[in-house]
Parts: sequence; C-alpha cells; structure tokens
Amino acid sequence: MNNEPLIFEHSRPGRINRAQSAHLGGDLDDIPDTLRRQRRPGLPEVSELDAVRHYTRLSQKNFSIDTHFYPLGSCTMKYNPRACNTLASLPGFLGQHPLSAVRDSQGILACLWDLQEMLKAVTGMCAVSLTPMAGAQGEFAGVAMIRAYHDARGDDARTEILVPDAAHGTNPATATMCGYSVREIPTDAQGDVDVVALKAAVGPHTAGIMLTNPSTLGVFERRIHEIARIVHQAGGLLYYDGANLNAILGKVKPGDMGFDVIHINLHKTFSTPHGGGGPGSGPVGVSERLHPFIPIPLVGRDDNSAFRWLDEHDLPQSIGRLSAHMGNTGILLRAYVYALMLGREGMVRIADYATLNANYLMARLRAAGFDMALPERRATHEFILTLKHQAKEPGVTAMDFAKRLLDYGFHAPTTYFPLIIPECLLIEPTETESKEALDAFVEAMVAIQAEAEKDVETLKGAPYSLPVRRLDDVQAARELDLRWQANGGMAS
Amino acid sequence: MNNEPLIFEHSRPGRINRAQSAHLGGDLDDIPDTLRRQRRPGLPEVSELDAVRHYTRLSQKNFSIDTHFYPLGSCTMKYNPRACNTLASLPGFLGQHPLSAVRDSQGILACLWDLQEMLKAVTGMCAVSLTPMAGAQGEFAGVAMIRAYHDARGDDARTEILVPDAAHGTNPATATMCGYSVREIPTDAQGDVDVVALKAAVGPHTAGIMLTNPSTLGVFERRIHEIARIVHQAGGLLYYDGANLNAILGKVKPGDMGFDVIHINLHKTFSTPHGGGGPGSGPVGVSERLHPFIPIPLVGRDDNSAFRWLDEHDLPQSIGRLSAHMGNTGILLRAYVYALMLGREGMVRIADYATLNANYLMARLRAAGFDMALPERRATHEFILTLKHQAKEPGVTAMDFAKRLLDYGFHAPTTYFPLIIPECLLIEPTETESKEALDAFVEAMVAIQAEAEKDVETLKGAPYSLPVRRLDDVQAARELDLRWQANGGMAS
Amino acid sequence: MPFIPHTEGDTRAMLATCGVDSLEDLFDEIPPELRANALDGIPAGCDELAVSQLLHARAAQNAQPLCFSGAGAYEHHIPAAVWEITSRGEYYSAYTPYQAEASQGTLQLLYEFQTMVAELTAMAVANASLYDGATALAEAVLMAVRANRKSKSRRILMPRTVHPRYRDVVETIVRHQGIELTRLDYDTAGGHIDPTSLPTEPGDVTALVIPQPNFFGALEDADTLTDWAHAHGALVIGVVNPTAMAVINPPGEWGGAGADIVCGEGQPLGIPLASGGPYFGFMCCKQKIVRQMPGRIIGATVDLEGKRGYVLTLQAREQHIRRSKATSNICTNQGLMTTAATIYMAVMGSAGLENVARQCHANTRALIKQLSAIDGVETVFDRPTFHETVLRLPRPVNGVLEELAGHGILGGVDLARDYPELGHALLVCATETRSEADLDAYAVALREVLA
Amino acid sequence: MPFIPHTEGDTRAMLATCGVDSLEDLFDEIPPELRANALDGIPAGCDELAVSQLLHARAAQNAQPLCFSGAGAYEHHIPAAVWEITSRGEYYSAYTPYQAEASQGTLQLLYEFQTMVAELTAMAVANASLYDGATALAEAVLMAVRANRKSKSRRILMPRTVHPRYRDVVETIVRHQGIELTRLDYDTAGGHIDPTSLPTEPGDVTALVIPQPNFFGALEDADTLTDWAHAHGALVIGVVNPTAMAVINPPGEWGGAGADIVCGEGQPLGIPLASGGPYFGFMCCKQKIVRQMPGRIIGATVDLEGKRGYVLTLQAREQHIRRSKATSNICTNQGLMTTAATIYMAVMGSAGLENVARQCHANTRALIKQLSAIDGVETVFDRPTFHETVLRLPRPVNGVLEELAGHGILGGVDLARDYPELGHALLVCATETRSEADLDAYAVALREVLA
Ligand SMILES: Cc1ncc(COP(=O)(O)O)c(C=O)c1O
Ligand SMILES: Cc1ncc(COP(=O)(O)O)c(C=O)c1O
Repeated sequence: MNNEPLIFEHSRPGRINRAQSAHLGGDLDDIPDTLRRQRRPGLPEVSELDAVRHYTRLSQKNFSIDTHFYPLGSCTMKYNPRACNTLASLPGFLGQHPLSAVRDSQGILACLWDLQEMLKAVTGMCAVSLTPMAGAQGEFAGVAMIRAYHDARGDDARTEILVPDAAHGTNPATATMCGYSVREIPTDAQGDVDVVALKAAVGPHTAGIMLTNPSTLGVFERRIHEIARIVHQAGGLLYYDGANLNAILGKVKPGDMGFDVIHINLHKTFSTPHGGGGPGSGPVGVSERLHPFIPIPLVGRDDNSAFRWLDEHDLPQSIGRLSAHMGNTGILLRAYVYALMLGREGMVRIADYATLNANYLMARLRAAGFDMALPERRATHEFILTLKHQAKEPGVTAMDFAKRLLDYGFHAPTTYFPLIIPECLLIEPTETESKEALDAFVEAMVAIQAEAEKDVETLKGAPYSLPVRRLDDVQAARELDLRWQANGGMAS
Repeated sequence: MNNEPLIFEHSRPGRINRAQSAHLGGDLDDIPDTLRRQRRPGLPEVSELDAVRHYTRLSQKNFSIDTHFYPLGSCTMKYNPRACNTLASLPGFLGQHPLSAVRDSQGILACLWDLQEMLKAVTGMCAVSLTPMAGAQGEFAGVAMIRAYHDARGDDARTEILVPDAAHGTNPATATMCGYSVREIPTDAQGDVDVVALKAAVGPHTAGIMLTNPSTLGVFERRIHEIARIVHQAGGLLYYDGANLNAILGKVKPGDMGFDVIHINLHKTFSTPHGGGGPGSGPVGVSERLHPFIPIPLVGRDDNSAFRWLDEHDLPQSIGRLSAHMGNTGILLRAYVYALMLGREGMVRIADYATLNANYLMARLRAAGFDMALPERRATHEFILTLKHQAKEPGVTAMDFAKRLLDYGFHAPTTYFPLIIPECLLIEPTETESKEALDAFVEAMVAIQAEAEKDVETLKGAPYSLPVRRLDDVQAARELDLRWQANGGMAS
Repeated sequence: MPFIPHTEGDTRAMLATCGVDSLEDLFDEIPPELRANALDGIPAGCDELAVSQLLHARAAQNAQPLCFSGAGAYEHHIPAAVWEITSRGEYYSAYTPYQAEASQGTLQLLYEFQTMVAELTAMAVANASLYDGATALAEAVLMAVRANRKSKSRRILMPRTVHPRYRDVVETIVRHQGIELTRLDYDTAGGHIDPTSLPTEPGDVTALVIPQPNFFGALEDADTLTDWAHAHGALVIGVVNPTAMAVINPPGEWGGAGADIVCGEGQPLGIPLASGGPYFGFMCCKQKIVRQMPGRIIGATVDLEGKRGYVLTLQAREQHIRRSKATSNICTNQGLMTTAATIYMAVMGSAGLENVARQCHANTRALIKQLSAIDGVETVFDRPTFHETVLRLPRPVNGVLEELAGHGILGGVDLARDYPELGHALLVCATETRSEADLDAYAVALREVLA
Repeated sequence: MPFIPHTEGDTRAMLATCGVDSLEDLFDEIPPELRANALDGIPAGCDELAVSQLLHARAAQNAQPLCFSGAGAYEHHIPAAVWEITSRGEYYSAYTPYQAEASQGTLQLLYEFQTMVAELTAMAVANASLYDGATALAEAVLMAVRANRKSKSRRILMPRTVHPRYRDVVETIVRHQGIELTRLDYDTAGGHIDPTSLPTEPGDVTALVIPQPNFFGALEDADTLTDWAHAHGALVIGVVNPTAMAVINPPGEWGGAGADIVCGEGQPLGIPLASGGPYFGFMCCKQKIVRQMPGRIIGATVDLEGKRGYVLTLQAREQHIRRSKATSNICTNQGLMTTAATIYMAVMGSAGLENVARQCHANTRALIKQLSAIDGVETVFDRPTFHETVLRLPRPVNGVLEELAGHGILGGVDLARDYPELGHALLVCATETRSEADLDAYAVALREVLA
C-alpha cells in the first residue's frame, strides 16, 4: 500500500485547474499556423489536490537532514537553518528582476558585497567572485583562470594539470573541460600526496595542481607547503578544491597554504540546502596574480559608495561570464544569513566540532572493531572505514552495510569513494549532530556487523523497510526507461 | 524503528540554541526575589536540528488531506488551497498589532468587510459577525442572541431549547451554557424530525430549536417550513447549525428556510484548514430581529467610507464580546481568499459536486452490498452506512472497519455519530475528491468486507501498517498519563 | 471549476451510477419553493493570480509602524523553523485526532505541549488549548464553579487589573449561569490588588482571579492573595503571560498550595500578531480537578502490542459524549497554534525563553527611563512590573498617539476608556524585538510631539 | 554556539573517547606555522532576530517597480502550492539521490520532470537539469561536438538572435575546446535569421543553434533552418522558452527530423525572479545520442521483488565514474528548482500553461499597441513575435528607463550595448501578471517621459 503512482497515472483528459486559469487567455491569430503547436504537450491533467497530495506523499519517501542523520562523506550534510530559507524568500528578494536598475537593487547588492568580504576573510584570498553555480563550476572558473594566467604570459607549453588519485571526479573532468590533460599523482600509505612522484611529475608542462586539503581521504595534507613550493617552482599554480573547508574554517586559510585559487561549496560549508541535487553555489577566491582573470560579474562600490556590478569594462581580462546573470543569488543569500548568524567565533567552532564529531565517531567505531583506512591519522571532519575484511569474510560489501543502515534509520555514508580505498565508507557526521546521534549510529553499525556474522543474506537483501527493496542499477542502464509514455512504449 | 521519542527524551541539560539568543538578556534586579521564579521550567533543551527533525518526523505520522482521502463525515475535509495560507501569511497581515489604529488597518478591514458581505449573500441573513472562533462559539453566540431577544421582550418564561436526537453534541452543550434546559426531539424512520413530537414539545417555555439542514443524518429536512412555522408560532426562534452548509451552498439559503440565526463553519464549507484541531471560525448571521444583539466587533464603514470597528457604542444591545480581539482573523482571511477564488458560480458548484460525490459513493457502496441507514433517501453531501449486520455476523464493528481502512490508506469516516444509528459510518467525500479516489475507497470497503467474512481477527487486529497498532482508550482514561515527567512518576 | 476535479466524462458516468440525469436531480428533495436563484452579492470567481494581486495590495494598505503596544498581544521574534514546520500539510490539513492511530504526530505533539505548558506554569496538568486567553478565563470561571463543590455562592472575585476585554468576554460567556462577578478595585499607588484591602470575612467566595503580570504590567502579590483565597475556601484562578513564566514565580508555586486553575493567552509563544488571531488559550489545573477541565486532553496509553501511543482522553467530559452535561461546548479548538507554540518552546528551550523575558524587561525598563525623562511624562504606579507599564502624559493620549503614528510609531494603548480615573494614561511595552535605535526613535518622537 | 548541540559534558566525554585533552589537540597534524589566528573581517555572530531585522531592511531597499522586462527572466504567477511543497524539508535538505532506496521521492519526481520536459519540447528524452539556460547552451554545444561524429570542423553557427549573455557564457565555457563559434547575423527587417541568407555550401558545420522565440521575441523559421542544417550534416540545437512551448511548434517537430539537442532556461516554470537565480537549465535530445548528454539522468528499474523504482542511471557518462573522460564536469545541478518546476507543470497542466502563454502574448500585443501609438515610438521588426518585442524610441533608452523608474516602472531592457545598430532599441515584455491597468500606467508614463 506504499505505492505512489506517477503523476501521469493520476491524470485524466480534460481535468483543469480553474484556480490557476479562470479565464481563457488571448488569441494567437498573429502567429502563422506553421509556427504554432499542433498537439498539446502531454503534461499531467490533475487537480491541485492531486498534485499537492502526490508531491507531499513522494516527499515522504526521501531521507533528508530534516528527517535523518545523513553522514554522507564529502557532502557536509549539516543542519540547513530554516531562517536562511525564510529570509532569502522575502518578497523583496524574490520579486527582483535580474536586470533591475542598480539603484533599485542596493539591498541585494549590499548582501552580496558583504558575503564577498566574508569569504575573502575566511579563505585568505584577495578577491572573491560569487558567480559559479556549484563546486564544479567554481573549479572550472579556477582552472580557466590558471590557463588565462599562463596564456597572458605567453606561457603556452603548460598542458597538464596534476590531480591526486584520490581526488573527486570533478577535478579531472574540469581539467579536461579547460583543455588540459590530466596526470594522476599517487597517494602514499599515510594518505598524503606522494611527494617523490610529484617531483617526478612536475615540469614546464605543468599548468597546476588541484588539491583539496583536508583531502578526500579525510586527512590533512601535512606537506602542503612543500607541495606548494614544488609546484610553484615548476611554474605551476595551485588550485584548492574547497569542498572540505568545513574542517578548517578559521583554523587554516587556503591562502596561507600557498593556494592561488579556491572554490568554496556554499552548499556544504555554508549550509545552503542541497535540495536533492542542488542548487549549489561555488564562489571562487583568487590570489593577487589571478585577480585580473576573475569571472564576472562581481559586486563593487562606486565613488559615493553605492554598490554596482563590475563587468568586462572593469575586468577586461576576466575569463568571462559563467551564467546569464550572477549565479545562484538566492543560495548566496542563504549562505549570507548563515554566515551572519555564525559570526567569527561560530565559524571557528564549526571546524572544532565537525572535527570532534568525526574523531569521536572514528574512535568509537574503531573500538567496536571496525578497520580504519588510515588508522595512524587524525580524522578531520570525516574519515574512512574500510570493510575489506568483511568483504572477504563473511562476504558482505560496503554497499550491503550501506543499504542495511537505511533500515536502521540512517542515511548511508558515501560508498566507494575515494576510489583508491577498497570497500570504503566515507563518514562525515558534521558538527550539527549530537553525541547521541553518533552513539546511535555506532550501535547500528555494531548490530549490522553482528547480523553479517550470523547470516550474510540479511544484509544482501537490505533494505527491507523502505518504499522499495534494493534496486537494480544494471537493468536501469541496460533497458533505458527515462520517461513515462502513455502507451508504455519506449521513446523513439 | 518507527519510534520517535518524546522531545523531552532528546533533551540534554545545558543544550542551548545560540541562534535564538546570542547574547544574554537584561537583568531583573528591580523584581524582588519573592516574585521571581526559583527553578527553571522543564522545557526541552534540544538543538534546532533536533526540534526540526523531531517535528518533521512526527508530522509524517499523521493522515491529512494533503496525504490521504479523508472522508470524515460532518467535517468537510476538502482540499485546503495553499494560496489561502500563503496569502494570509503575507507580512503585511501577520505583522499587524490588533490594537493598531484603524487608519493603519484599512487593508485587513476591507477584507473582513467583503467577507461579511459575502456571507450575508450566501446565508440570506441580514448581518454577519465574524468574531466567533469556531462552530461551537458561533452556536453560543446564536443561542445567546435568542436569549437576549426573549429577555429584551421580557419574555422570560422561555427556558427550553429543542434539539433533535441526531444533533451534534455542541448543540445541547451550547444550550446548557446559555442557561437553557434541553429537550430532545426524536427523528422519524425517514430521518426527518418527528413533527408530531415537535408539536407536542413546543410551547410558551420554548426559546427555540437548533437544527442543521441537511441534518447530521445526511438528508435534507423536507418539512423545514412546517417546522419553522410550528416553532415560530410557539414564540420560539430557529437556530441553524451551519456545519453542513457545503451541501446547499447557493442552492437554499438558511434565511429563506425561516431561520433566525445561523453559524457557518468556515473551517468546513470555506475550506480553512483544520490544523489537527483548529483554529476554526464560526461567523454568525442574523435576521432583522436579532440584529441588535449581534456579537461585537463587526466591521462597519464611516461616512467617508473608511472602514472601522463597530462596538458597544454602535450596538448597545449586543450580547458582547467573544474574544479579546476579533476572533480568528487569519482564518477569516483564508476563507476570504477561498471565497474570492470560487466566486458565485464556484460556490454553487461546490454543492453540486459535493452532492454528486456523496450520492455516487453511496450508490456504489450500496451496489457492493452495504446497508444504508436511510436507503430511501437522497444523500446530500454525506450519507450513513450502517454495519449492524456485520456487527452481528461475522461480528465486526464499525470501529473495526474504520481501523482497517487506515491500513488501506484511507482515513476512516466518522464512526458512531449520529448516536441514533447503530454501527454507523458517516461518510463525506467532499467535492474536491476525484471519481478515482471514490472508486478506490469502494474497492477497499469491498476488500475489507471480504476479509471480515474470511477471518474477523484480521479486522480486530487492525491497523497493522501504522506507527502504532490499535490503541487502548480505556487504559488512557483509567491510568491518566497526561504529561511527561523526568522521573517517570505520576503528576501529583 | 476551482478545486473540483471532475471531467465532463466523470460527471456523466457518476450521474448514471446515481440513476439521475442531471446534477439538479440530486437536489429533488429540497422543496422547490426554497431553491435559491442566485448568489447575488458574490462576485464572479477570480483565479489565484488575481486574488493574489488583490491580497498583496490589501496587505500593503496595512501600515506597520514601530510597535510599542502590548496589552495582551506581543511582537516577539518567531524562529523561522516554527512556521516552516507548522505549515506542513500533515499538521495543517489534518482534522482533530479522532482516529488516534492515524494521528500520532498531532497527538504526541499535543502531549508534549501539555507537558511544556504544565512546566511553564508549574501546574500538574494542562489541556490541549482553548480559543484564546479571554475565553480561557471564562472557561476557568465556569470550571471553578464546578470544581469548588463546597462553595454555593457562584461568586467570583474579578479584579480590575485583569485585561478589560477578558472581563468583557467572561461577562458575555458566564452571564447565563447565575454567576456573580464581583469587581475588585486596584491600589492606585501600586496598580495592583492590595491584599490588605481584601475583606477579612468575605463570605462564600467561589474563586479569586489573579492576573500575573496584570494588565498594567504590575506584578501582583500572588502569594498573599492565594493564601487569602484558600483560607476562605475560594479557589485561585491565575491568568498569566507565558513569557513572564520564564522568570516570574509560576502559579503552581503561589502561596502555600499554589493556584488551582491557570489560564492565559498563548500568543507570545510563537504566534504572529495577525490583527488579533488566531491565537490560543491555554489552561492548567491541579490533578484532582482535571475531570472538570474543558477542552481536549491527550493521554498516553499502549497499543495492542504494548507500545506507547497517544489518544484523546477523558472524553466523557466533552460535548460529543456528555452532550448537555459537558464541561463546555468547545469542540474545535486552536490545534495548529499549539503546534507552533510547541515547536517554539522546543526551539527556544528554557534558556532561550528566559532570555526573551529578560530582554523584554530590559527594553521596557530602558524605554520607561527614556520616556519618563521627557517633561510631563511620568510613571503611574510604583509596583515592580514586568514587560509593560503605565505612563501618564500631559495631554490626552488619543491625540498623542495619532501624532506618533505620523512618525511611524505605534506608541502604546490609550487607557482613557477603560480607566478614565488614571488621567492621560498610556500602556507601553517594548519586547525583545525593539532595538536601542527603536527606543531612541520613540523618545525623540514623543519629545517632539509633546514639545 | 549556533547549531552545535554539544553540551560541555558532551565535549569533555567525547574528547576523552578520542584520547585528547582539548579541541586544539585534534588539529595537531596541521603544521603550526599555518594556523590562522583569527577571522578578522568577519563580524561577531548575531542571533536570528538581529539577522532577520537586517535582512528585512535589505529586502526593503530593493525597489520593485512594475516590471516590463523579460530578456530571459519572466515574472510569472507561481501557484502557492509550488513552493509550499518544494520547501518541505524532505526535498529541501536531501542530497543528490545517490542512495536510491532512500530517495525515491526525489527520483520519481525527477523522472516525472524528465517526462514533462520531453513532452514540452516533443523530444525523446531529457536530463534532470543543468545550471541555467546559458550553461545549458554551452553544454549543448559541447555535446553536439561529441555527438556529430561525422563533422570534424567543430564549427558551430551561433546566431546573433541568441541571448547575448548566453553567447558570452558559451564563449567562456567552450573556449578551450578548439571550437569555432561562427556568428550569424540577423535580418534587419524581421529580427530573425533569414534562411535564404544561409550559404548553400556552408562546408563542414557541426551544429546550428536556433533560438525560439529568439532574444528579440521574434519567431525563427525553425522548420527551414532545421532542414537546412540537416541537409548539410549539421546537428540542430534548439534554445527554447518553455512557456512558449505551450503554443509554439516544439523543436522535436521542427522540419523533417526535428532538432537534435534542445536546451533552455527553466525559470518561467515556477521559479521566482530572485535577482537572477537560482534558476535551472534543461536539456533534451534524441534517444540515439542520450549517452552524450551531460548531467544527471534518472531511469526506471525494478527492485529485488520486481517492484518499480527509480535510480540515477547512465552514470558512466559522469565525472564521478568517467573522471577526465566525462561528458561534463557537472555534479551538483539545480535539483530543488526542478522540483518546483515539476510541481508547477503538474498544477498548471497543459491547459493552464497554454493559457499563461496566450495571456502573455495578448498582454504584450496590447502593450505594443499602446506604446507604438505614442509619437516617435515604433516597432523595429515585422516577424511574428511571441511574448516580447523590440521598440525604437526617439531618444536614448537609458535616460528614458531612468525617468520611467521615477514613475515606478521597469520599462524593459536597453539594447544599446548589445545591438548598437538598432538605434534607441528597447526590449519590452508583458507577462500574464500585468493587468490592463498596468499597461495603461506604462503608456501614460512613457507618453509623459517622451513629451
Ligand atoms: C571533494 C569535492 N570536490 C568537488 C565537488 C563538486 O562540487 P559540486 O557538486 O558543487 O559541483 C564535490 C561535491 O560533491 C566534492 O565532494
Ligand atoms: C454538525 C456540527 N455542528 C457543530 C459542530 C461544531 O463546530 P466546531 O467544531 O467548529 O466548534 C460540528 C463540528 O464538529 C458539527 O459537525
């Protein structure tokens, strides 16, 4: 009885919501027939109640921060304060046309200006552009600036971007989009970048390196200064993937580590909602030498200290625009509200408690008999547990653990990332979870381990208590069914 | 794993939401110690995330219109348009202090004035006061006006209010609150008021009669004119309980039926939300002769057509005030938005389709073998099914059916009301449900009947798929546990 | 047809199933002479867009000056989480939780609400809400009459320090029950009920009402008043402000035995001002008289498998069971508002609520200091106050308020009508939402107006 | 500590479990010389009340004149249900649906979204969103280069009738891929691409971009353009307005074979203007090139028991699997916006959306009629338009817009910078949210300004 049909299956021809269109619209006699649509699109025809009920019921099938502990590593699933949503949704913000006169936009511009300033302070960079619409677009902007920098110097032999083998997939993919080839740098047994390999890899072909620190392995790259020196000496620049900034907010500034450019995932560190897949926001910060290339628009001030947009006239060497307007403004507002509530002490405490939670959880899981991928290391805001022993004997995988956790009322940690750790769970509790939540998670892990030892089938069959049992990804990719069709047939 | 502890069980001493109080408030040194609180109240100490997660999870344990078909008879559980909520929640409305200057309140006063006018038109009464805060308070206002009327005429022998035996409990309870004794009038086999008994009951002691038409039996009282004549001739007045107005909106006006006073449940007919038990709103409409007694405040207009409050100065004979301000203004606004969207044709159609849905559902259930309480009658917006045969053989009650319906994903109809029909389900589908929803309900009823015939225990054990199995009402009343206590002990 | 999903085909098929030809036929039991012809006076329907534009325009017509009015309705900060959750469809569009198994969300929440309110007031038990503070007081009076079996007089002592509109409402509601409401005057120095002014031999008194803080913001000597009442066989009905409860001695601890019945206006607990409603009334009592309490009460119980769950309980008090003998006619109450209040209290916690109370108090004190420094402005009473105070102006308050409105300031409540004996008296209040700049703005404006 | 639940006791106990003495110890792997000392430049934290007051003040500083600007962002009515549901925590605070079984709500919704978008455009398949319309076009260009295996030139014909900012973004994003963006000029009479102006022997062209309606609001001869492109081995990339799709021939039906890739800005489908974002880009394509599509794609599948369910599929195209060989680097997209758009489309239905389109069109026509009746104001192009048009004014638009602002009117978009050749050209638009009175107000104001 848990099924909710597709909205199209609720549809009945001729059902119309008169509350949304009481009167028939105007005619189209000035548009020739050949330009007119002949057959109506097959949107659902349902009542407003049908739609409300359907999407309310569907929503209940999601796990979310608001309903579950969600320790998804690398994603920083912390509490999204409701005030951020409420305040960013004030009519004065929502109703503003993007091409409004600057004079009529001083309210929003002031917020964006403040946010730029705060992000500069947090990252230790000299300028920030808010326009990238997610982390990956921030990466694009960053690497494109690196390229613009080398190009501006006529240094066009630099064709390669270095990326650690543990890096997030967006890093190599971004390098490619910027026309670079990618060289992977191995990780050593301690989880640090293999400096010997790095030294061997750098050269006049090196455009730069993309790093995140703490790395995707959940540990702090201790030799960051050395790495910076090696890369800089080879003439390359350093890109900082800010997805893990939550771990070091107010503790270390990427600018101080020697990075030339950085993006920040506001939808992680600054707790804007992830919305089931976005919108995010990935502002970029730059050092002095990349400043001329920063993407537009930015918020500046004019002589009488009114805010205004900076564009190609102000920054003629800019890599250009990344969106039709100024990126995900509403998300920036949410981050701004969050930053205001935290303030300077609040930000430092994020790093403190995100780190405490991760180390505590790691300590407890270790005490409970689980294997850590990097047992010698401190956890940062996250850590990796490997189930490679369990995969051999009794024969349950990280995926089995993940699915069984769902039955216990926990969202699963990130599985199988980073790719270099076998059977891994990347666990990021975040600072907004209480000790009790962490303790309950440990209990669940212990209980699942016990189940695994008793009968592997229990885990293999999981989940049991969700709207569906385990889903077949292979069939999804093999027998593509990407849309509903009235006759049930395949799309042509 | 479906348990959600009490919020108090999430509480930890010393947990503070700094986002809600960053700085410590001022001191209280001007208040002597004897007047000061010595021990903090035991409110929960939880994080904002705890609270959000807890109350989000709790909400998912409710059935509601937004998630389920909810054919609760007498309650008119129709779609609550979301626009009503959104628009009534505009900051310009929410921020207004009730004692604002009239000059600063013209916006809200205009809305209330319009609503008064619309309700006059709908009911056929000559004036409407919006102040009663629910149906029962509307009843109180109405009967108090009847009393004020008799009192004003010095007619003080009238000590009795007549109430049909099928009436809603608020009717006799209200009569008592107004200092009347209550005499029940029986219902005849056809579901109409027993006119012979009525004739015998009326007299110089009769203050009035409280009726709802259509009655709580889901049928239209056909001899309403005769009843009105009998009561009026005896010197009594007629009170109309407007809970069932949905059935006759635009079809018959209570004023035309001869009623002297009426209340309207806006949270039924005008689709304001029921909110898990209110707030409601029960405006009263009056005929000319009760006009002087109408409860204050009302909205009036002054000479230059600005709106203003009418109070005891304007209506010195008023029964007085029923709330500290003007009742449930925000609910009135929701009803106003709804009324504007419907308009005159929309209102008539409500009655049409509420009636169609009820008659259709009745016809289908009858065809499926269920017994109707009043098989000869047309259904109005609701109808009664009796399971008295099922209660004998195979031995399942209306309550068993109700609980089993929950497992099938339907909220149960009203059970055991009206009291005069054995093992009854009072079913009100409302006009906002589609034919498919009604068909699915019939299927469920048929399936449950089949289950009952196969094994009564299936129904006796229901529900199975909800957060709890069937709850023990008797223990709740016997071993009173009305609040949580840290030590688990009983309240003293 | 707004909100009606039927297609033409549906309608036809359904009419056929009903065995009739037209929708009209379904109304054939209504005597034809009664049939209305049209809904003149109702405008034609508008779509949501048009209504939305109208309502935006209307909302914009409501000016919202800086608010220094309280008098029973307080502008407090409401954490965003409160209404984002309260307006979820599962709370918003559910009915009264008659089917307990399908309403555990609302029921558990209300059980938590009862606990929180009982904690705030230090009383044993609470109900799940009444309409508002004023009707809660009326119900408390009726309840006292039922509960005080020893008293025959039906006489209630009702101080003039109780909110005048509450007294109006009590008057309206208890009028028909042979109840005598005896006015108690206040001490003109303190603005409170002077316990020494109470008769030593009051005769048969059913109950004494004690407001805390009272309408003037003054704090009553609740301990002495309570002991006096109990000594004379009267019950004590407390009418309290829930925010004040964070810092003021709660009624459960008044005097030797505590108040018997406590009620009040719940609006300060997360409910927007909204031109006066919906708000909610709360009510608590001692355990031994819980069966006399009106309104819904939620109790914990177990299910078939022994698992904890929540139900409406003590229904035998209520109209749907007891009918003409019920404790009250109340049925629908203010469920959604208590939902908001519960979330508000959970988010604020004891520390947060105390902080609000302290901040309100500090702001009001600062305001009084600033205003009473103005020539001709003085405080009227000398009792300790909480959160609100009466000032005397050198000229009629009415006109002053109008001029203040021109400065964008809602300067308080004119007491001329209800307390003419106080002269040009103005009730002012500054909650935690008023900043220092706001207070300054008021002082500047008032100085200008009075200059 | 805002949003951190730890009590002092918790912290102590947890540190002990970690085997350290202080929070600082947990950072001992960070080289000490790197440690930041303070976050100067960040103000001290404020509570929600203070932040709320600041943001209210800031919101009030944004003036909101009557809007006659479009140019890619349209003020449409958004049914209240859309955001009341979209902002539910279960949608708002979930991550990308990696754990499919725990994300069926989002996944089913996105599958519905894909279906709706494919229906609107009459294309075979759609993805689950890209950042915005402009980046969607950039991705479409990159996709076309991958998908058109026969073409070696990497040459894209990019008409000047495409939104100038979209062209800027394409430029930024595809710059490093050896792609040649060839500008196509427009016909000065029609404001569209004149098919007869296209070369008969264009050489190797990878794709032709066709905007419909185009930036000027003019309707392109999409059928002829599509056939021309296909005849020369080029793919067709449509850039369309989703509202227009309700009434305008959709790209899936352009010419003999339909467009190959379609993208556009989703904002008109229930997304507020919000100073430019978040909006969302959509993208569709023919079935045979779906494996070249960037972004998330949801597919239906079955669970262990054969029950239908939904998952992220074709992940082998994506960065987290394919890394440097992925179709795009996009990861997080615009999930919540597509949630709103899906609910918007469901609530409106085909009839509702058509009605919006017709009403927009009627309003824009009426506006043009009124404005072009003013002395010196004339329409610039003669092609049929949808929903937006270019007017020529007798003097620089810049100054006129400023004066109109004084009348509370946002009068449209000045084209001087992007299309100087058009003279004093103004792009105007009136959606269904503009009333007759609004149109009159504009005409009166413009007449006054130009007088
Ligand atoms: C380490 C890392 N880098 C980059 C990204 C990409 O960010 P986004 O998803 O916002 O594009 C992520 C997010 O998944 C990440 O975890
Ligand atoms: C027939 C009837 N009369 C009166 C009432 C009382 O209305 P309310 O609950 O709004 O007080 C109801 C509602 O339950 C009802 O159904």
